[in-house]
Amino acid sequence: MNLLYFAWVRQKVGKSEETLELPDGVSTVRALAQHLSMLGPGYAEAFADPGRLRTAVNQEHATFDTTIGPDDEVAFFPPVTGG
Amino acid sequence: MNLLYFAWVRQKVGKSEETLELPDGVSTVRALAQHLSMLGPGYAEAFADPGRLRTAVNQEHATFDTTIGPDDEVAFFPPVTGG
Amino acid sequence: MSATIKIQGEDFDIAAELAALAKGGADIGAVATFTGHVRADDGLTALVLEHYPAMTAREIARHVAEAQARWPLRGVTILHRVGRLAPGERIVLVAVAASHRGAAFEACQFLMDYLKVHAPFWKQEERGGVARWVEAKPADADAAARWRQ
Amino acid sequence: MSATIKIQGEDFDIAAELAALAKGGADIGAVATFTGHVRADDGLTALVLEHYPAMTAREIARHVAEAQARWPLRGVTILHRVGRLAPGERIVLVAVAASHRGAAFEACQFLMDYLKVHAPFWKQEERGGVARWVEAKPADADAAARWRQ
Repeated sequence: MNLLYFAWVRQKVGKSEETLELPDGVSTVRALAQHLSMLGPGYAEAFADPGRLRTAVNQEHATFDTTIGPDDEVAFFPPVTGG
Repeated sequence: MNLLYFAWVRQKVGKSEETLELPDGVSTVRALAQHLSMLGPGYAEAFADPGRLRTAVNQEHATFDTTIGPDDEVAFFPPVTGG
Repeated sequence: MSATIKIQGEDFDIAAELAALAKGGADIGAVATFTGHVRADDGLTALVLEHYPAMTAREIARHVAEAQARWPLRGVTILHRVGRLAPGERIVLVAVAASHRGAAFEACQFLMDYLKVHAPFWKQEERGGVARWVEAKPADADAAARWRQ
Repeated sequence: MSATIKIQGEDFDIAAELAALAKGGADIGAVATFTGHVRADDGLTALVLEHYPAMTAREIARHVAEAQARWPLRGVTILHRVGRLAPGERIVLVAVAASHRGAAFEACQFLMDYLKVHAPFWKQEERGGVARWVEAKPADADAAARWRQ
């Protein structure tokens, strides 16, 4: 699957994009975020407080309960501040 | 006093502006309109239905009850339609 | 706060007007504008606008002052055309600058609603050789009245 | 209805955008626009905007479709800049054309309110050498929520 990070999530993770094999037992955005939080100190910091994060699955706003599959594009970012 | 007419009031009266001595006994816009309505067929038509008319005294919106004096500028017109 | 009020026959340069308005200060974050255009309703061939020059600018300035008292504004530009206009031409521009968008949007609507029912302009529609004075719309009076609630 | 959505680094020509929008038909009587500008709040020296390109245009198109379903619109133009902007520069343009002003004003506000809380843009403020991510404002969430009532 394709992962994207924006704003301070991108800065903490240290990259804007990466590809990942969907880990065993991961079928929701929440489980994916928990998995990512264990990949290193930058990830741990970025995913420490899921309440501060928003997500999109396949370029549409989603929630941490949204189901994901191996071919999905999942993005993590703080609440948007455009306009 | 100075009188001004706009839109169809101007067309019916046949002029856009005129000066007039304040007639004896006229102290309100309503009395002035009644006086004007007797000055000829164009005036009669223009002032036939005061409910269709609006007025301004000295360049400010006024009512037919507004008191007027000999040096005032009084305008008669239909409801405005700008913008 | 800067206020620019112009009544003119010729068309206006909206980019130049907005650039002048935006010069009003570093704390301008929001500019709301409205432009009215002549619609080609039912075969309309021209719109002819007359006004009461001695009263128009005063009346509009009064509305601008009221808007300024109600919202924290950084600048207002109001331009209204008079004379003969063809379908598609612009009639009016109301532009309001503020720090935040709520004030800019509300004041812009307020000013348009007030112009419609208070500013001394009158429109005549021409269709071929036939001229007809536009009647005031009750909906416009209602739109202006809601600001009094 | 025409819809123009552009995400770009460079500034935009508002007069050209409005002229293109007004070509949308003879029954356009009202164009409401909003432009957002970079405020020089507290010594801000630059605003840096990033976005999620694959999602941005889709998300904005979805909002335009919703606005079109709610109001009788004749055209919408949305332009959003990304990259580094200096104080005073324009960030965003939302322009809505309709036959009547009520629809144009409401749809323009709706689109701005929705952009603010749904479009995937993020702002970083720079003051001298210090950068800080802008936090989402609860007031913006409230402004968007009122369209659901």
